[in-house]
Amino acid sequence: MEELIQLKEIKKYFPWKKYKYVKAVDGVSLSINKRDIFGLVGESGSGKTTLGRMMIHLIDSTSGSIFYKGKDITKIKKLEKNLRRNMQIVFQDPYSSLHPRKKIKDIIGSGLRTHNLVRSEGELVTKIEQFLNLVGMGEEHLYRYPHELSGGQRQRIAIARALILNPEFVVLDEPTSSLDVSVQAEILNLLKKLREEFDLTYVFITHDLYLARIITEKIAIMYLGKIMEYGDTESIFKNPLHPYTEALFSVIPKLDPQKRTKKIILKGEIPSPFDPPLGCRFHTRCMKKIGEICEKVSPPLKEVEEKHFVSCHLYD
Amino acid sequence: YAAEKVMVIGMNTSPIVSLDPAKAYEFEGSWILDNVYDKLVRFKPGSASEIEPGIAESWEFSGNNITFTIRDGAKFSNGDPVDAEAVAYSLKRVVKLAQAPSWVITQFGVTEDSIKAIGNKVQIIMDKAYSPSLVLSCMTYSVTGTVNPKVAEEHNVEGDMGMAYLTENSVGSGPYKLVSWERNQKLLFEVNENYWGTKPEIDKIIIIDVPESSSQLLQLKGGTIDVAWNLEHDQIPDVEKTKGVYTLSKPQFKLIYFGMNGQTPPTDNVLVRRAVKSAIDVEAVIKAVGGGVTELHTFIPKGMFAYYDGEEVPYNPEKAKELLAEAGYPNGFEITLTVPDFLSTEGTVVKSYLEQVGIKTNLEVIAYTTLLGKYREQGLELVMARWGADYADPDANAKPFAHCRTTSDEATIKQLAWRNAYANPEFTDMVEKAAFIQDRDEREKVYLELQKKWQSDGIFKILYQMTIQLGLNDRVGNFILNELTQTPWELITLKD
Amino acid sequence: MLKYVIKRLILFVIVIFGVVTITFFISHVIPADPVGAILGENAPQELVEKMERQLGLDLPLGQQYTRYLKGLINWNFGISLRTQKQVSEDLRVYFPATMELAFLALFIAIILGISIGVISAVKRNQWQDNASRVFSLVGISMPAFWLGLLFILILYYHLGLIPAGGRLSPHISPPPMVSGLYLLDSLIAGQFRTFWDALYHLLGPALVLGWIQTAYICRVTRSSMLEVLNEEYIRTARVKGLRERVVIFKHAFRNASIPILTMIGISFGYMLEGSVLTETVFGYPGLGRYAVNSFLSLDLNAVIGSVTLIAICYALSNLIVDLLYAALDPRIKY
Amino acid sequence: MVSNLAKENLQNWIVSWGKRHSSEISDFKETVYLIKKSPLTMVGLAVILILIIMAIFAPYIAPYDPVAMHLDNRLAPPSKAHLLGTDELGRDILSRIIYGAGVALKIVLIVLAIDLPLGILLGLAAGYFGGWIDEIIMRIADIFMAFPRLILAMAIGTALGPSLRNTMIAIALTMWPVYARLARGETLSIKERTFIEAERALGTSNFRILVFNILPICVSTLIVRATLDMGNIIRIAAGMSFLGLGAQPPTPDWGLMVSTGRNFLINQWWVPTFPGFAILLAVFGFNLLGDGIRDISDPYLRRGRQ
Amino acid sequence: MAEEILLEIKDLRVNFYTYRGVVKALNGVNLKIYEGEFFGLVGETGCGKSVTASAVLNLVQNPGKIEEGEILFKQKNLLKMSEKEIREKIRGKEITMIMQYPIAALNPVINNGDQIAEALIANKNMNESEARKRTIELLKEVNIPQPEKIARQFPHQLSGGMAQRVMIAMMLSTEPSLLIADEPTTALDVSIQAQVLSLLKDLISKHRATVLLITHDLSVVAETCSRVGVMYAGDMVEIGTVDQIINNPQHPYTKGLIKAIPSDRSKELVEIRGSVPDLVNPPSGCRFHPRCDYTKPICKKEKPQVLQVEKEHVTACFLYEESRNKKSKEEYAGEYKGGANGRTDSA
Ligand SMILES: Nc1ncnc2c1ncn2[C@@H]1O[C@H](COP(=O)(O)OP(=O)(O)OP(=O)(O)O)[C@@H](O)[C@H]1O
Ligand SMILES: Nc1ncnc2c1ncn2[C@@H]1O[C@H](COP(=O)(O)OP(=O)(O)OP(=O)(O)O)[C@@H](O)[C@H]1O
Ligand SMILES: [Mg+2]
Ligand SMILES: [Mg+2]
Repeated sequence: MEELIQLKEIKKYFPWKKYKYVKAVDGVSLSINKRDIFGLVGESGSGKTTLGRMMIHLIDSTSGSIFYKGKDITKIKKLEKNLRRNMQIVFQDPYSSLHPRKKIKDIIGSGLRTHNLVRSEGELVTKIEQFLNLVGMGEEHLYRYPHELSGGQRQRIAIARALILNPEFVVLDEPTSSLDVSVQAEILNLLKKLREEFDLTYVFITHDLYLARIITEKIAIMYLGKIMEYGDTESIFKNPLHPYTEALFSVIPKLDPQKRTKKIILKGEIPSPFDPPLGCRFHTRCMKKIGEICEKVSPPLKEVEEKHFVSCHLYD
Repeated sequence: YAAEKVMVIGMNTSPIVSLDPAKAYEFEGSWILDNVYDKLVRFKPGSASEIEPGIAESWEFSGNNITFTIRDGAKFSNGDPVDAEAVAYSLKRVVKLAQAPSWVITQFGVTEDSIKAIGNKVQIIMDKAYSPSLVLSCMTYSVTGTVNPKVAEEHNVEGDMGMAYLTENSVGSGPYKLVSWERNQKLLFEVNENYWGTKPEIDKIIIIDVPESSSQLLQLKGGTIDVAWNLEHDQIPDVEKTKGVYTLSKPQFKLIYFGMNGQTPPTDNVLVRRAVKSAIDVEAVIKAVGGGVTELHTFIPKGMFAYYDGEEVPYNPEKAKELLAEAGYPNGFEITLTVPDFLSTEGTVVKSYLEQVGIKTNLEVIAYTTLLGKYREQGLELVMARWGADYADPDANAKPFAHCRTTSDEATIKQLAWRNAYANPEFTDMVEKAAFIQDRDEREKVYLELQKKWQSDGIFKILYQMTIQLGLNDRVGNFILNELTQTPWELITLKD
Repeated sequence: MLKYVIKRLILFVIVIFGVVTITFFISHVIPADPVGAILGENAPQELVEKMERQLGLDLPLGQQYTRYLKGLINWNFGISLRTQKQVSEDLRVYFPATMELAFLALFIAIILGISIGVISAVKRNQWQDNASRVFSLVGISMPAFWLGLLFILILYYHLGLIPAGGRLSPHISPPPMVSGLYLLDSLIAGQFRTFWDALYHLLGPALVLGWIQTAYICRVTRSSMLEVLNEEYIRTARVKGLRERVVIFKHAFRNASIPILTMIGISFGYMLEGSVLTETVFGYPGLGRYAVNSFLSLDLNAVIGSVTLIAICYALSNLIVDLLYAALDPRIKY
Repeated sequence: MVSNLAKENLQNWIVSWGKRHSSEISDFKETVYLIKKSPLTMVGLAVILILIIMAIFAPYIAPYDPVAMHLDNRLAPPSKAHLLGTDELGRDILSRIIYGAGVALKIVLIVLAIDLPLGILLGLAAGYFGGWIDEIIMRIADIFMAFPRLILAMAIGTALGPSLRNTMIAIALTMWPVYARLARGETLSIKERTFIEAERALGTSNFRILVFNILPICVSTLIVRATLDMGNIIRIAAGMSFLGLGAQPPTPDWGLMVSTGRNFLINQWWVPTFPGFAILLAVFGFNLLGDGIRDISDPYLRRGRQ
Repeated sequence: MAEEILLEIKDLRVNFYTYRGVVKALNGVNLKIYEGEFFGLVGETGCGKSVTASAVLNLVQNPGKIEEGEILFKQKNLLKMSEKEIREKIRGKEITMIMQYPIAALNPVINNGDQIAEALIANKNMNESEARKRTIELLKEVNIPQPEKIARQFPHQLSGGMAQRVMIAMMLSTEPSLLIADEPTTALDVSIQAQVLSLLKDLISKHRATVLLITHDLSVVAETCSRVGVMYAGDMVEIGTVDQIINNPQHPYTKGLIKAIPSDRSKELVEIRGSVPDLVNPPSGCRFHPRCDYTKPICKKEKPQVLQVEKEHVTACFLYEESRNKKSKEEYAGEYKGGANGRTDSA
């Protein structure tokens, strides 16, 4: 399988007051193959969005490199148009990601205009209509404002906006987390359909493990800017190795009583990203902490099973 | 414990800068100072021509000398005697400090050395033999008020001869003394127990600051004040209707004039000037301000010596149009008329009359200060302003209105004619000559001739002579005013 | 916190410096003749020029400016042409008068504005709301000078409820100067009659100014109360079974108070502005009138002095408000 | 037939226009509904409409020439011939008030025509570029804000000389910081919003983001604010005229009318009172309307469609 | 479980009068909650869950109005009580509520301790120092470390989980008979959500309170509640025990909801087509009919009656009515089983 994007020890520190940083992403390495749906899972503040934004070069990374088709894009100040077009993003909240005073036509059409992909207004409208249909909406929405649409419809617009540029790589940042379950299914099905149609590569960011399970092929589980576990989705689900993953699995509410296992309730809160714990990031809440080593040494990401990496001293 | 008699006057006191006689130069300030400091001579109550003794008992002219004999036994309010030394000191002080009103004395060529105290006499030596009536008129001006040399020297700061102190304090020999002055609030005067003349009836006079005339009227009617100092003409009927108050009005030696620039076209053309003058209906102007003022066509106010009551260029719009055509402006022209804020009504009327004969007029109403700034730089096209005689002699107005030998910076007198850039050597000669003519009739003749010529060729048109309009409470009596806005406070009566 | 205060103070100085500079240059480009105006229309030219030299008005503008700044550091604005006194000395007299007026007016405005605003918000869209909005908007809409004239006509002349103007009755002399505030000074001196008289004279102008400010404060109170009343924590308070009065004053009002406080700060500035017109109409000897008269007679030193002082007050009130925020809202950190 | 074809074209065009703008139409309807629901806003709107009508049709409505003097009919009390009486030059006060509406509106419009673009330009620049540009613009704004408005307007008015034009310049100079600040704040907050980031992801240039994405929001916020300020502008202009720093006679300016009429307050009360009322009403109307528009434009109050 | 009815809502109708017209938010809602139970209320956004909760406390916000219906709490109709009575007897004493966004629901300018103490003072006649002491105990009870310190802090200094605990402490402090929890954990992270839910469960059993848990997550309900009500667009479409609802849903909407929950890779996610109706112009008859796969002519005309399926299990659907009339229950059971089997496969 062809590798599309590769991250090497990528970091992002946001400056925060003087001499202080938010270590949003703190050394992440992974690679994503073409046509993959790659899941990025983690609780709020774990750095998923930040990582996603770096992957498509919306923000610069503090250090590390990102190879896109073998080319290091972290070295480029301004992406050439072609590359920009190839990497798109769908944001978490469809209520804030659409310009409130622009019509749907202009929202979707903006990219087309920037990249001179259409020659005339007529062509623009035709193209937009085509994509509206593609995401399951009618032409009648062309001249509407976002506030006239429901959340699900807005998310479709956001998807159309990203896809109309014909990208290769799309970051989906929790595309359904602010939607109802019934709508969520709708959007997920749409995304799946579009992938088939356009041969896309997705990074699917979510905090919902179950969602990740049904949609992704590979996942990385993040905690405080670091990857805890990373590998094929099924293998991780069948056999979560990291205590954090294990706990997460156990606490997700399940509809089916048969699937319920004993809940592992983690103690305490997620530490602040200003000064994350030394050693293993998770040691403050870990129920399987083995000793001082967890507090002192940051465990490396190791391939414990085939294509299943874990960062935990349990497997030293 | 007899009740004190207190009279309250409402007045816009903001123009008053200083109550030092050597410095005060506004009507309000002079009006007050006349009653705080004694002058050598003064006008008889209500008159602006008959001189009576002041702190000087008698006087004598000989050539270019005058000698005043100082009254015996007069005392300052603090008990110090008033002697010739004090009088001479005061006059020298005026010359030395050289403040705004000092020219009233120094125009006669008086220097510090030419003022001498000899025994109980004060001798003043002038550079020429001026007409005595002119000189005596000037001596009635408040600038000659006698200050207490001891006090002035006690408060001498950097050679100011007590000027800073005397700004808000008084040690004079007049009927009243200044007790306190809170600026923009009130001035409080009390009787000077040591006054040599008529014992004043009122114990305290308070002047409170009421800037708006409508407020003055309200407060007069409401009984807060006994005298409303400056009412508008349109308010007079109301006062007359109201029980318990009455009005007092007196034409003043103050006038409102209209001037043109004598150097910039088109008003450098005498025909245009005549046209403009005949286009203005002064009767309309008078009507517009509500009447109550005196019609006047010349720079010598009614009631003053050598007054001419003719009008060489009367209102005649047809004539005005003809003249314009003759001067080459059949369709009129465009020009700016600058007036101070207090003349905006008059300005509006004049503008409308000028436009009736085809002169497009841009009216510019600005603060008086700003106007004066441009005016002094000869920068106005058409102007309206007021002028008040400082002393009751034709010379006081002839000089500013007619004396200008050159419009350049070298001019000796840079007064109204100069400011309007109009030099007329003939007028100038006549003004200079008249000042020295000792014979009254002959002098009058020169002035009459000057006025006629001035009316037909000059750059000015007089709009009217101002009248002061007071409102008084019935309990106030014997409030006397002359044309120079002088009131002997000691004569005012007050009923309980 | 300290750092914030220092930063604000530096800003404050920059602003004042800018104000002084702008005022200086604006007032010195006016094509006018202040000296001539002071000396009167009859004054001879030589005298005018002599005085201009004395005052340094003939120097190049730059030189005048530096001279000016030097004086300013010692709070020395030079001599007022109009009063012939040190401008700073004049300000010492007029400033307390205006402060007295402004504080009384502010007091009226705060009491009225807040209570009307709260009622209006609580009774949104009911008649109480409409009535109080009309009342407050009439206040905002009324030109101060006109309102002043009407007050004098009706309240003084027809009803005799307020004096016609001034700061004290003619026959009462001011208390010995301590602070310059008659209300305070008369109490210090134990002259209660003077106190009442001064208060009585403040009534008219304070009501005029107060009404206008009431409007601003009421408007802000209403809208921020409306906003706060829709907040989740207000529901929480109600769910807790607290009494409505407690909900509104303890829970809603404190949260609404920050914009209100800002408005009060700004109001204070507007007040100085309103005092220009009000003091003129009421003949009240305050800073506003001093400023107007200085403008009209182009008494440059006095103009700059009064404008600088007003701007300082204005900036100071904003500074104080900013610092007060911290006390009211624990979320604000410096 | 040609005309038939044209008619059809027109019809088509109207239909398609209606379709393209259905959102605007429904927004407009919604706005109308909201205005109708608020009686005070209706009153404000009515006052402003009357004002506008007076301004435009003054020559047809006004019974007399506003500057024609009739010195024999000075200070006539209100009567059938002169509904609001005459002033000190015998001019009809009603006619002057009607013409005055035009003067007042002109001041408002010109001041805003200067300040809105200026405020937006400076505010956008400060907010978007930040750094020293922001610092400089905002410090200057702070300095201008530190002057109470009327005082600064007075200073500028005095410096430039009194005239209507200079009044407008003076007021404009005192008001721009408000708009610049507002635009800056708006820009700062919009800049960080997701939809701007979304634009960036599309590769849209900074300039286009500024002009097509940030500007429209700033403009609408500023316009709402401007409606609130319209009343203020009239009031300040009137204050300046009152102090003799504004319009020049014989301009039928309301402030000037009160100013020259104030000596007649007691005996000829109609002279200053009616123009004063005109100011009150106009400012009141603008304030009501401004409050109403603010309420309506407040997404918070407008919500219902979540 | 005592089978005593604590709260009964009968035919509750609430309208919001907005510029767009009347939002018919609740369209005759019926509901019974037994003493001591954990009742879950689920439904999509905007279906009226929160409005129902507000109505119980008589806190429906402007421009909303309770048009008709009865809310019987301990046999007394709350809607007949005066505002004062409700405030003094019900709110904060008998019924309290936990809100969705804990940080927004706490007053930012009052410190955490005072907010709790205030409730104690108002409802429990405690004096200040007693209240303060009790506050600390309560904070300990909700597992807050360093309670004294937290009491002195302000809400913005808390994390979401902590804030929700403070909220819980506050709302349980007065030992209410009924605790309404309006999406208490939706805003929290998964691991924190679990903490809070388990805490809530413990405390409630300790305090013997009855709980009305509102959520849009059926899984949460399945794990925590004993009975569930499913709402759709202002209607209560189905009520039953958790087991009945999950294993034997009768209403097409409930079925759809269950199928839409992601659980399994191999299974296609089933969506409910269409979108939530606008409640200004709600669909006629059964409000779900435009999105229903089994729509019949009658669905468009009449509002379906509430029908008893089993003990405790009711639904409002013509489909069920019909099927019951046919008495051919197996058909539906079969359909369900198919689904259930599919799910169990991959576990
Ligand atoms: N522009 C920024 N400036 C400063 N800190 C930031 C910025 N963006 C993100 N952070 C911080 O970086 C950390 C990671 O944020 P990020 O948005 O990537 O998390 P996330 O995993 O996407 O969380 P969520 O599930 O809430 O979306 C957080 O602590 C956040 O506060
Ligand atoms: N203040 C209000 N004004 C107008 N309509 C309102 C208001 N509050 C609620 N509604 C309407 O009432 C209906 C029910 O709202 P409610 O808040 O009960 O939904 P919900 O089920 O709690 O949704 P969510 O899951 O989003 O909290 C919605 O359609 C909403 O539009
Ligand atoms: Mg995120
Ligand atoms: Mg809700």
